[in-house]
Amino acid sequence: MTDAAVGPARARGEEMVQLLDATGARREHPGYDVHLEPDEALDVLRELVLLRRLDAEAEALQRQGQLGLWAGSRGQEAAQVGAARALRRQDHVFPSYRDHGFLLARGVDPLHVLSLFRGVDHGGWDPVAHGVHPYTLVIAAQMLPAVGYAMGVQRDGAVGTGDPGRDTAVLVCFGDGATSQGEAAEALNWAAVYNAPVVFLCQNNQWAISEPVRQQSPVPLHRRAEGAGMPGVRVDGNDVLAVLAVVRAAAERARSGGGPTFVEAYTYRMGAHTTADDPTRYRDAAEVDAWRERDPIDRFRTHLRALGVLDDAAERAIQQEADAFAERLRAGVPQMPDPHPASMFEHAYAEPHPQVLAERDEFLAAWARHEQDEQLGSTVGGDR
Amino acid sequence: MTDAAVGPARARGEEMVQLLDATGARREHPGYDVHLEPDEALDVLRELVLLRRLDAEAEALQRQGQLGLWAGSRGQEAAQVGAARALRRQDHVFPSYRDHGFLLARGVDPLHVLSLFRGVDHGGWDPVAHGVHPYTLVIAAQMLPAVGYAMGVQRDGAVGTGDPGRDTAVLVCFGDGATSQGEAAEALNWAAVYNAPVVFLCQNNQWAISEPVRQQSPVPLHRRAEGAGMPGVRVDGNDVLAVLAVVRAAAERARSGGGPTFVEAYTYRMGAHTTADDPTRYRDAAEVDAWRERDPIDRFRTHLRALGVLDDAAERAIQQEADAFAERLRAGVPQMPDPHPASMFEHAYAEPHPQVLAERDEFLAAWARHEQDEQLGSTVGGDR
Amino acid sequence: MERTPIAKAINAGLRAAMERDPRVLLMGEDIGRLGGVFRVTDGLQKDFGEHRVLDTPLAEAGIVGTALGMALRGYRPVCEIQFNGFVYPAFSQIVTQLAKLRARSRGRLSVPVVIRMPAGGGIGSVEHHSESPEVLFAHTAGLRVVYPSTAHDAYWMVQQSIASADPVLFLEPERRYWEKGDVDTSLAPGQVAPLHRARVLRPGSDATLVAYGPTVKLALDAAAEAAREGTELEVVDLRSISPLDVDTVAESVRRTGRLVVVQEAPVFHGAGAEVAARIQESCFYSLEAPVKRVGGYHLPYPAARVEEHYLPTVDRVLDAVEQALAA
Amino acid sequence: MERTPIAKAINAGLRAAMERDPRVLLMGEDIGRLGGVFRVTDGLQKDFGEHRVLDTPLAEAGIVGTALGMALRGYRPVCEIQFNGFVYPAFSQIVTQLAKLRARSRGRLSVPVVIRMPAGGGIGSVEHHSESPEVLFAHTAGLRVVYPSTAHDAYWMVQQSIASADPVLFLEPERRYWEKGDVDTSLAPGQVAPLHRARVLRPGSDATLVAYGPTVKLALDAAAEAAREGTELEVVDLRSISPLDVDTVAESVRRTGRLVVVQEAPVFHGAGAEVAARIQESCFYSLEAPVKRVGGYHLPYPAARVEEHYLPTVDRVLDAVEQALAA
Ligand SMILES: Cc1ncc(C[n+]2csc(CCOP(=O)(O)OP(=O)(O)O)c2C)c(N)n1
Ligand SMILES: Cc1ncc(C[n+]2csc(CCOP(=O)(O)OP(=O)(O)O)c2C)c(N)n1
Ligand SMILES: [Mg+2]
Ligand SMILES: [Mg+2]
Repeated sequence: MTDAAVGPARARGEEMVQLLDATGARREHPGYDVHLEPDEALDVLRELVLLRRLDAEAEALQRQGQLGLWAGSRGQEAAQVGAARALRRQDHVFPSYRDHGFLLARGVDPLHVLSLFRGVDHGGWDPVAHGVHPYTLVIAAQMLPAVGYAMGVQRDGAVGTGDPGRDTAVLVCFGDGATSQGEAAEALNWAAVYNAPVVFLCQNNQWAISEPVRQQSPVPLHRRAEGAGMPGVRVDGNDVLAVLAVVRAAAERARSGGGPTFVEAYTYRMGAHTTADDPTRYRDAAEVDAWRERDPIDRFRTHLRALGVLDDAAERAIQQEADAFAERLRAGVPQMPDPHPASMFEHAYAEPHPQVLAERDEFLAAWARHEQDEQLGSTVGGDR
Repeated sequence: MTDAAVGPARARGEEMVQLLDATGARREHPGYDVHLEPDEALDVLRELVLLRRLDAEAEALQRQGQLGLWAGSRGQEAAQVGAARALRRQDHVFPSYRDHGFLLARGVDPLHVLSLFRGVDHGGWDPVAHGVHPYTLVIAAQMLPAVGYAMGVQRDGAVGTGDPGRDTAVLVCFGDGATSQGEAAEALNWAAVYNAPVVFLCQNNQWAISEPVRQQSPVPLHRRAEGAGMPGVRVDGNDVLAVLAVVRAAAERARSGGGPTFVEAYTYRMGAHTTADDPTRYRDAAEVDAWRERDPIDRFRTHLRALGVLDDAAERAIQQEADAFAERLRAGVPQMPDPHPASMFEHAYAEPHPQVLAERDEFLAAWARHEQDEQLGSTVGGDR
Repeated sequence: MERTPIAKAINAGLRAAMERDPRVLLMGEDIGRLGGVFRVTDGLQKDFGEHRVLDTPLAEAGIVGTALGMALRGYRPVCEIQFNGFVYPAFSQIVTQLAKLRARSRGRLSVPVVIRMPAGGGIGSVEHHSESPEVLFAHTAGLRVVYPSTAHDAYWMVQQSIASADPVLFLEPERRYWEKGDVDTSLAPGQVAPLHRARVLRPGSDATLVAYGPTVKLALDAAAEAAREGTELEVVDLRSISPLDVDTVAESVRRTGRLVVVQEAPVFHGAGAEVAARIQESCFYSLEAPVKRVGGYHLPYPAARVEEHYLPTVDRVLDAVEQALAA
Repeated sequence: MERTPIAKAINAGLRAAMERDPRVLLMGEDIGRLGGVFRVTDGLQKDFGEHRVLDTPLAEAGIVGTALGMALRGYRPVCEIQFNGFVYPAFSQIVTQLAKLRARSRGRLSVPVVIRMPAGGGIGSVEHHSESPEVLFAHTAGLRVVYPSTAHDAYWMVQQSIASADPVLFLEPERRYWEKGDVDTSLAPGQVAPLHRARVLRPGSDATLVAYGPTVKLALDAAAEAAREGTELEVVDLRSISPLDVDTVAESVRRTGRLVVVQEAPVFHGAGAEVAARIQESCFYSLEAPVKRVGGYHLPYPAARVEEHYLPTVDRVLDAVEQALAA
């Protein structure tokens, strides 16, 4: 397939930034370029492969009843890995709920992501240490907080100083469906009004559960940016180099005080919305097949092969790492202990709260009384 | 003043449609034209004058304690009268709270507007008979209902039939401040997605209470339209001919099935936000003076004089009508009876509601017990 | 009709309403092609077309706000909110417009919009999918709030809600969607129980259990368990949170002298408080023990692997009954 | 400090907090140049600059959502919602993010945001300016909800709210803004009453009146009136709706045996229901009459010229007291 999916967009005059075409051939772009050293290029491939593996393992774990649910990122690896690589340590990410690529890239233990989908917690990572906010499940609700965080960055004087270790960008992820929410529009507007250092990364994966993107908007999504007064760019979200280049420029603009940018990564959700979803009810296999030919990992792999950067040994090393990674997930998830029931009383409030304390005591008393009858976790598909 | 206020806009490449310049001279515009017969032209002037008189009388009535509050439309008369005249009988208007010009134009008794500001009711007119929704005080909250109404119009087959008595447009009014609300963005998007027959009329009066429009948005407001996928036009809101022409085109487009249009009427709130407001705390007299030179009524009057349509006799006739109109307001408002206290129980629900009935009975019993102590309306600055 | 799961009973109720009245429309996210994430609207878009079953943009304020506008034009929209935690973007439209427009217009405008929403927990889901926000709507005057617990009620109450000239919040007990019950579709309108009437589901003389939505089954289970130990609990299904049929509850409490209210929502400032406040007033001299409440804790809904400890259980209900009986 | 109106006491409290901690920021519509529509923030932008007192775009979700983000970055934003009826666009941010983020992150994230909001009626205003939505927030776990009734409390409680690591809804009784009271600004932090402690404002032995926010003055007026007829009412100011200091109320009711709760919000599913439900439980054997509630009716807030009939009055409070005493 030679970029049929890009066709209609181009027909509407909607050019999208590409540095690798669907066949893996390198393209020039007047506005964007990127150069990766061989090591770094292999590391990008490694991240893409691990992310896909996370998806495969998590799906399997869900089928085995080890996870309650899984929201996969298959097809969107380049968008996530490319964008994450454009960030600096001090930058902060506000992900949606399928942005696992950002978490891997920022050093979060994937078991801390899987714990959410197991139902053990709402995400086990430390948001401050990793610079990644908890997953937000309410569509678009992470966007205004991201802008506020960026306004805090401005107040800290961490924008436009020229110090590469200090100037800070905030990247917020959201989907095509999210652009319909009023809060999304408010977030764009606030960022523009306050010139906040934000990169709005919309992963347009063509679907919001069963609704195609045309049901959300009659205009290409990055054009929302015009109405808000900021630049909007559409990038081929299955081209990791292009995503890296475009997000890097946007993040640099943010850090230097240039203000917000809207980046639409044009990609595709290859799998179901979540494991609870059945996409055969609403989309054609042909569409999925067409996008399979634009696979972001194959494309990058072809490119690296052509460059001579990737050889069989390197490929094997990556696959071995992926196998070990998978093994760790398969071993780790079933061993995750259920939280102690009374732990739910712990973090509702920071300061002592008589109502919560009284209810906890009541709970503990009742629990002690009935402990014998209680089968911890018995209603949640479990391993114990 | 020779259109200094238009200057900066033009400098940003933001042309605005004008058919009368600030001196009252007729201008040509490549996209828009309008022709009024002398009678109609005088009728437009009459409406402008009555609307301004409503404002003056209401302000005075508020000072005398006859109204609890008044939200004036002074300075915005051309935007309202011009737009209202672009509508047909079957069209439907969703006003904000200072759109008194639409109510007069659609045959609503102004006493039914003043009753709201007196605190007697939430607006006394019949929304169905006049095709004007109740005033909405929650900023932007009328916009989605307007779009829904228009979707109903579509389902009724009252769009694009070519029957001028049937095809229906919906016009929704909102301010510059309202454009910041998420619901405003959702409304634009829905209208675009469903191609609903809506005219979005934004009266950009430069202020949202104490906040200048630049605090709402870094881009000219009509450019919001681009992000939503519909045409956006800025029109000189103090030029009644231009507003009529632009809104007429937009309404025609809506009725014919062409979809929504965003019209920004660039105007100025000459008075306080409401009688509870003190604009000297936040804006310069010089700004107000500059806009006074662009007065929408003077401008139209000059034009009609130049055309020879308006002479002293016609002017006198209009002034006499305005005096009689004013007299009626001054006489009518103080005579408005307070509602019966138990009337509050009447329309909370359409169908019988045991809770409401029980509370009404309780209320009536207590009221009967204490009637001697109760001074009806004693806490509301009153006339009795 | 044979034994039907609640989800299918609602589907059948919607279908019946749509067949009866061409002004009935459905609006929501993923309700058309997909038939809803719980399949409650399955097949309806296919049969009634995209003009009457609208897959909308992902915006809850948009769904409710435009539904309101369609209602003004004479339509009868039924909105689906995909999960209870996602109703809040629509809160301003619901509370400031939908609830108040009739009063605002002194009865000149009617906005007969139904908002359907799966509610309650126990499905092992992630955040925002398991909450019970009914009291937030019940406190808001101008709305009606109902919550069927059986397939029969689900079938009829959704039709009654659509027929109501007032806006109705229609909560659906999501963990009961696939539980089956008998639905008598043959009733004439006059034979159907009034929308806001509570119902005694099991008679008993020792204490009254009041429940609604998903806790009705729990209350029945508790009553069955208690019966094994010789205690006869009367179970009342509230069915409606606003208005509340306090009379039916009071009539029961006057006989039993004891009351336990069971809800999934946090007890604190929840609907059970209103029941308790009214019953202690109307049954002051009949109550032999204070009204007890059993429900969720004053906590954000916890992760799935602890939710069974958060939600009321038969044990907790019976503990409360025991305390009431001991008083 | 001399006798100060409540609005100025809040202003002084905000100023003190801003002087003490540079991370304290104010955000809202018209709070800067104008000083707020009630002038509560008068002069603060002039003195602390536009960076710390932000006139924001007209979007309540925006205000709360960005405040939350700033709090994540270490700031302590105080948001003003211009009127109670306009808080709903922010409801989703408040209920799904602000209230839950600490629990979601297992205590790793703190979002110490204060949301200030004038509430209650009686000012002769148009729609949406006079409502009492406190229970909607009180039912939501993760939030704290306080409502001072005096200038002294307003001054201190706003500072305590800002100092709290939890998000706080801070309601201000708008019809009392210009009523004066003594403010003791000289207290050391340890001397100030705890934020969530109820306070007995007037001792009495015949019955207890519980009130909060704008109804505290009403309760005191009713008690004064009752005293003229020889009835001694104890008046308790709740001060906090979440958490509720039930102990202080119970202690009083155990002595008086009778309780009337007075609120402006609709009684139905309002905060008084929780007070009644808890007191009938904890004071079952002391209560000599059912708990009575006096408040707004289950109606959309009516037009200004009828609001005095909608709101609780001294007469209605005394009627309820009389009924309680007669039981
Ligand atoms: C406010 C809100 N409404 C509805 C939902 C239910 N829901 C979860 S995911 C989803 C679709 C989101 O689509 P998109 O934004 O494109 O993100 P994607 O899942 O494709 O990554 C919906 C409707 C939600 N989570 N939040
Ligand atoms: C949701 C909401 N927030 C705040 C307010 C308070 N308020 C009333 S009018 C107003 C300014 C509106 O400005 P704009 O939209 O420009 O309309 P204008 O008054 O200039 O006609 C504000 C903030 C409100 N009515 N609704
Ligand atoms: Mg998507
Ligand atoms: Mg304005």
